Amino acid sequence: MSPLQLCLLLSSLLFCVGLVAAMARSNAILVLLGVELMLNAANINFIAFWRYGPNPEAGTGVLFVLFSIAVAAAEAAVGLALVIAVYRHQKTIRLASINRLKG
Amino acid sequence: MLGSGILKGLAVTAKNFAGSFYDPERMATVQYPEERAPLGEHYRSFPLLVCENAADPLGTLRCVACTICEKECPPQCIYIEKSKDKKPDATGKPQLYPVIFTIDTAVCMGCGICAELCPFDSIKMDKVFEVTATNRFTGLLLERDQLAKSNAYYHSIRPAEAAEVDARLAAERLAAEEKAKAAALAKAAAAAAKAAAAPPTTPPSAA
Amino acid sequence: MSTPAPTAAPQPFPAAGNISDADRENLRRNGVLLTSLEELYNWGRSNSIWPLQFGLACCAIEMIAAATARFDIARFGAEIFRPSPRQADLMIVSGTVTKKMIPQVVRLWNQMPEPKYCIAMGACAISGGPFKQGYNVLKGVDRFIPVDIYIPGCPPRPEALLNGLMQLQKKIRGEHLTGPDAAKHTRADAPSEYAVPTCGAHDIEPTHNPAVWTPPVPLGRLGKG
Amino acid sequence: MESLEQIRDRLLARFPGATITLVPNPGPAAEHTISLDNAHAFEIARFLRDDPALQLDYCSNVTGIDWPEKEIVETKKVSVADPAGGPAKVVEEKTKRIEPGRLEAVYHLYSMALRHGPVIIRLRTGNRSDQVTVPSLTPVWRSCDFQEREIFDLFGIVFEGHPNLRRLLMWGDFKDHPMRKDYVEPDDYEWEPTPHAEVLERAQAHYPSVTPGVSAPAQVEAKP
Amino acid sequence: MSAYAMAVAGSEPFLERAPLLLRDAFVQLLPAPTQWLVHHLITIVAILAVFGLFFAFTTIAERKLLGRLQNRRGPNRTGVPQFSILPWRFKHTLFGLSQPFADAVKALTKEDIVPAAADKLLHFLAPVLVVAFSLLTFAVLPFGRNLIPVELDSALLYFFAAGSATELTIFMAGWASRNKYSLLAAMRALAQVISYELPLMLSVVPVVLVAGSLSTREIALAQGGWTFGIIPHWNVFTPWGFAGFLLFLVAALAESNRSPFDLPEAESELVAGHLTEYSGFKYALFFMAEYFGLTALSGLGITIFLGGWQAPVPFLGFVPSYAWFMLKLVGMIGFFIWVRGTLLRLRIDQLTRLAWQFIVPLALINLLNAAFWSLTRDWTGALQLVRWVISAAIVVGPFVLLGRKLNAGRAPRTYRYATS
Amino acid sequence: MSPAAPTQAPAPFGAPSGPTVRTVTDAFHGDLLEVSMGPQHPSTHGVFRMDVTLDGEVIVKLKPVFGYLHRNHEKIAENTSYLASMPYTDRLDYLCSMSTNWAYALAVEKLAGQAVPDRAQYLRIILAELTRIVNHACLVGFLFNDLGTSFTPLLYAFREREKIIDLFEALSGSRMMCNYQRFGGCRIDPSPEWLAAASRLVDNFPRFLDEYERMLTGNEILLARTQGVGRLKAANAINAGITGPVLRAAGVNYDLRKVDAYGFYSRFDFRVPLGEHGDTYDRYMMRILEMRESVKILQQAFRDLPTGPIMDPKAKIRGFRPKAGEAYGRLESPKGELGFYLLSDGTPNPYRYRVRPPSLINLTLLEEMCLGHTVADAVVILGSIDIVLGEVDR
Amino acid sequence: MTLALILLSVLILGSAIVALSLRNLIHSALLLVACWAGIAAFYLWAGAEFVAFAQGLVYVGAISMVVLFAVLLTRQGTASEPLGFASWQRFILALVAGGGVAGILVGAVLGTPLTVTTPGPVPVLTVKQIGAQLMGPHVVALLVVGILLTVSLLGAVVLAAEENVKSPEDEV
Repeated sequence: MSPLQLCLLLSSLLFCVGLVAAMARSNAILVLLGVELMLNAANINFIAFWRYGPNPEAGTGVLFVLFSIAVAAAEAAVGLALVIAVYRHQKTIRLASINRLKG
Repeated sequence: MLGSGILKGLAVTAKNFAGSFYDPERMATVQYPEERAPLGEHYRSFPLLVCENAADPLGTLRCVACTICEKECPPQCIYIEKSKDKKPDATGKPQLYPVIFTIDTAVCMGCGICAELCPFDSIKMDKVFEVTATNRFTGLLLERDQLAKSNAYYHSIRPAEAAEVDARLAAERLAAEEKAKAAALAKAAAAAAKAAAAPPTTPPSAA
Repeated sequence: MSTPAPTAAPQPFPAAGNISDADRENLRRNGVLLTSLEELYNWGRSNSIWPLQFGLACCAIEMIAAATARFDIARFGAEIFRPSPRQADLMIVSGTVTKKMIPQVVRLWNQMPEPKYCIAMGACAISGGPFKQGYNVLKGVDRFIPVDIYIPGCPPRPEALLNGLMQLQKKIRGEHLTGPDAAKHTRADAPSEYAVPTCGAHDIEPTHNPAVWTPPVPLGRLGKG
Repeated sequence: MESLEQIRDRLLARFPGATITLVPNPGPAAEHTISLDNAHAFEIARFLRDDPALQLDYCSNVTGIDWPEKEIVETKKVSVADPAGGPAKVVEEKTKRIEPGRLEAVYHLYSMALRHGPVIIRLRTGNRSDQVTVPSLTPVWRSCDFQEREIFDLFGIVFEGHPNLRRLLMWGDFKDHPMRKDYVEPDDYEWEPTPHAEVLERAQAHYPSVTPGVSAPAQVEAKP
Repeated sequence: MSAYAMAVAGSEPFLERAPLLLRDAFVQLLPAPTQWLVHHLITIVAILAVFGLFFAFTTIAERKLLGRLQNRRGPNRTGVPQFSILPWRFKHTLFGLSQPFADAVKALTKEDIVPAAADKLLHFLAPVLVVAFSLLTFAVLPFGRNLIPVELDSALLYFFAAGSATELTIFMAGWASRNKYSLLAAMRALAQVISYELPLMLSVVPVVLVAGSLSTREIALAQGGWTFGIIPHWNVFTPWGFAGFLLFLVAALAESNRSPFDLPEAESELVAGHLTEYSGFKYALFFMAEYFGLTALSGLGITIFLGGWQAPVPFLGFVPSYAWFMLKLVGMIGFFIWVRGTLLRLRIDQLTRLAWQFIVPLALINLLNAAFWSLTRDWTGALQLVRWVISAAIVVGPFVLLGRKLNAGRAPRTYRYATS
Repeated sequence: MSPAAPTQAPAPFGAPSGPTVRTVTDAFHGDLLEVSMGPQHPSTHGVFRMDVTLDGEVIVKLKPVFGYLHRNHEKIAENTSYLASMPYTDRLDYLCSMSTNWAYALAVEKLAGQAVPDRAQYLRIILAELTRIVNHACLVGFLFNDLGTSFTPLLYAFREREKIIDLFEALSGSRMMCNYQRFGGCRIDPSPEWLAAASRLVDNFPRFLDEYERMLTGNEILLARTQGVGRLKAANAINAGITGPVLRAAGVNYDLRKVDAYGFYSRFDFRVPLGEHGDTYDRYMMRILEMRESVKILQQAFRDLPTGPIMDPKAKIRGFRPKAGEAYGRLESPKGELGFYLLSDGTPNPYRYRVRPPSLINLTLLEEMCLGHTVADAVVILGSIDIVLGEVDR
Repeated sequence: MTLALILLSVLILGSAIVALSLRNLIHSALLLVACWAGIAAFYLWAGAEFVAFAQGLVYVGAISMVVLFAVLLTRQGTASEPLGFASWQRFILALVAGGGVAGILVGAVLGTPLTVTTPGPVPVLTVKQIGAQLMGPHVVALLVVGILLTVSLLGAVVLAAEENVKSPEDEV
């Protein structure tokens, strides 16, 4: 198996771990972390293809990952702020219990 | 401007830092075991018993076991047992003496009330403070012979006070001697007078 | 002072410098390496005694004074007063230990890691001192925790505390790792946790820890009025 | 400031049903006291605080005092007529009277606004066992808070209306009131090395095991 | 030709080359396949040895300096152990300089207590990781002209990535101890790192802008040379550099949890904060990591603002560069100790407010300032003066305004007196 | 809110067993953390304990717990003679034994109607003001320690304290426990050298104060940490019986040296500084300004010190037995109104002996002052009240 | 090289799986930090130095802190609520879905003929080049990301800020 395939396998498995967590866990924070993992899995793909792609000098993969990291940071910040805000009103971070969104 | 107060503070500590190298006003440390700051004139640590003669400390104690100190001691750290017999004290008058005189330095608060109230100038406050022990029952319980310190030692720690006490005692002794002399004289005179007046039939009751 | 107090109770601490018979015996028994190790160990511990930042009453002020510029306990490497018992080597019981306080004191002592030492500073900590007649005052902290050095005085001068610290250093330097006279903290049978008394309806229970303290035989002077 | 008599008269006029007595102080300090009855004490205290002429806005000191039951022997000289018909003889007659015990709370009031004082008021309980309630003045002067708690702790006076009447100095499970005159201290006396006889006896009662040969006296006193 | 090759080739003074020559001589002795490994191992061991010793002497220096600031002497009578097998006695106390070794012996032999309720694994991992992370940052610091352990293109990024992990370990320590004070300390550590990571980086960015590189080596190199042969071209001697340096100092103090920002370990409030439940050697490890972190941040500050290993005056150029670096390091540490001996602690909300309302805006303005500075590189003569004035104005104005806003409503007061 | 167990004090460091973090919910706040600060805590100035409930770091409830240093001073005093209580009063407020001595002597003199010679009155004022300086300087040092300095101001204060303590030792024989006042005068007459040394020290003291203030007063961090923190309103303070610098920081002009004019204070020219905001900064500044006024009083006292006896010749040291009666004597100790209430039944022992401790009563409003502030502020507010546990718990 | 990759993969996947199945949220978050660090190590392995450090900085240095902060702030919510999986049905459903996706992806990866089979030399991409790329062709994206970050920062502040509580210092 080539390293590229290994990378891609790693990426897809990581994606699935994140997916299962995001679907199965009841805790909002953990769901958010699952989504973060899925983003990370995508980043691994970018890097793998940049590394083994035809034109590494362009650095497009790297740049994409940088942007993706920035987006992930923004997502984490807003997501966790949401969790805290919801928690403050409803005293829970169980997603199933957060069924109404007005204050 | 923001930060000026902080800078001033930094300047003061810097001044103290520099001063600690040359300014004895600022470098306050007295390196204890080797150097010692002088103790205050009236400094008091624990009580001691003054005796007249260092060679025979227990024989020449000024203490007459009056137990005033035992009663007045606020934390009750003095224990005295009086003797059954009498011994001549410093002035030669027969007095009781303490058979047991114990002070528990583990309890003593060093207030000096015992020394203040002692009418015989016997109990005084020492200046020794470097006392440590590893057992409080054997190390800190002072018996009569440990408490007895000579008058010379008392002079060495509190010269002015000791001199005053000595002068007073000497005066008292002188007065007592004179009184005794006068009494003896009077007795002799009386005896002479009596002898002169009539042959004695009964022993003089004044004795 | 011109004459040392007779109470100083000179303890046979072997001096580090001169090789005494006991040291020779120790050398023979333990071998050079272990003895040197022991000396290194004791040197390190005796020069790095960090007291617990723990003041109870009046003596605490003199304890602080001992850390200030005039007396400077730092010269002995002991100025790092740790607020947490986990990092302290020495508990200076400075002041009156009340019955309400003794459970906390014992708990603090239990929280300190071995090897640990205790100095009872001042009359109150030693025996209850002037307040021993009080109903809420413990008559000596050594009823519940073992005390290594007693410093009498009310309060002792800071110099007296420094003197006590030096005595403690001497004691640490004389400790052995092995043998019949091994230091307490090296022995497996020595207690590391001490019983914490509870505050009962009329008094603390128990009033003393028999494992630490037994009342001595009294002088037998019963009968004085 | 008005004299204490004037204050008393004003109080009596204002609170007609109240029992207000002056307690004289025979000592040189001559700080006399007003004694209040428990039913009106709270209202009177509020009046003392708010009255514009007094404005006793500052309660400095609150003290508890224990007066145990006391036997008072009064000697009275009575002239007894001689049954034989002679001149009347003066005979000392002794009457024994048991003064009931009570607890007392003393409040020292000052005025910070008018800078005068002290006006001292006393509250008394009925006895020392079951009628130990007096009204709390903490709602009037916040400074009584800890001091009344302390008196509750050490003397056992129950202050009715105190917002948080718990023991202050002793621990919560403690049962006794140590500042009472008949409090028996726990017998854990240190006898060594101050072997005053009474101490030694109690100590031996406490540690019979370490004094072989000396019979331990019976438990000295039963704990209250 | 790389700097390393140049150095070995001998175009530099001997002292400058000595450490490298020593290493190479040793590496040459070994078989070729292991040489790269030994090469790096030697670097690691050298860092551990030098900075381990430096740590030891920092602690004793701190205790002695604080002592002097407080008009006392500090530890001065430790001496050496008296071994009874030796025939002579060494009586000198060595001015107490052996104190850290006594402390080390004690800390090593102290009982290690793990609270029963603690999270055992994290409780153990925290002190280990904290030292590891704080040591990682040393990898990119140029200790001398040729002494840079790892030459990275994006060294500064690496530095901050490794440095930020230490706060995570503080959190671990605080949380794993299961102690209320430790928990509060953990929360404080998190709040502090979230607030001060950004200011620290922002205070460094102007240098990156002017130097045009993230490499510490190039930043240090760029500060060579002297104006008029006296004033070195260090960044701190420019208006934006000076402002950046001050901001960096504040942020570095906060990042390394030193007074006045020692909130996680606030003795008077939280007992010992996250360290409350640590004893013996684990505690010593935290202590060590704190000083390593401080040293690393000082090293960074020296590299980017104080000219790195550059000599301050040309005629002292013969002194080897690593000596200059160490001297500056000692100076920086001394300054930190001085600050610790003087200042009091901020409160946590004031700490975050200071970061967000004062340091971050000022750092952003300073970034503009640096941009202005690099745009006006070719202004000379009288224009140079104008450039200085404008650049200074750009930072001083906002500093005064923001400072006034931060301190609004607070000033020393005057009091009235009553005479009756 | 779950009730705190009042009987068994929780371990100061969270005992190893049992859950340490207790989550409490009520209708208004989120997760509350109950922390027991003390009795062993670096900033509780002894064995004081605060049971604090925190929301984040903000205090929502604070209950002081006392009694860890309750050493039965009053009970002991009722079982012993009047004179024997004098050394015990040293140990009440162990930072200012001279003024505590005086307060007790004042009450006994009032009880027995005892006169005091002029020289003794002046000496008492000198010693009380020196004590005030010692206390305030040390307090500022301790306060700054609570604020997080590394002991530096405290050590500077103690450097100056040692000089004054040396004077006390030379005069009375002990550094802290002076036991100097007697009913009807003082124990030892100071020598002229002592007076000269004391006067010199007092003249030099403002230099130290200037330096101290330069180091501390304008510090921006200090301003931020203390201004607006722990406000106390004048009306509340009066009602809660708060006295001393804490009261005057709230703007109430009530200084017993002026109000009662005990001793010879009416002969001295000094001013009483008054605060405006009643916050921690005002309380700190009150101390600094009072030290400056004390220096003024001391300079006047050294100038006017009369000659004469220091002890009323009619005074009786042993077997002192006041007539039946009661008296309440009070004076302005450095911490506030220190009072002694004595009830005599004509025996050698007081029937009732009571200390009115300013430290205890000044704590009455601690909770109100701390609510809404953080833990860090609570520590500072407690420090600024200036308590000494020997007096709080007695 | 491949061995290192396999080890890294095991580390990343293992820590991720364990992290997301733990009941203790703090442990989860800390293990995820290990996972992210592993991913950063993977980037290093792949030669993307800059990205690796950026990953470390953002994930280990920032996001982990925010996550821990959120966990601590919602402590009570985690203490009183069941922390495990929402329900067994959901868990099985998620497992099935995840497994399905995994199967498809793995199949696709293994089944696709990739042109690159042997790794080439590690491409050199200096910071300068990245900078030039960012400021050149990708400047619009950079600006958009900048705006996004600013907006999200403000949004997070607004969301997480408490209702304006009056501080006791402000009252007069």
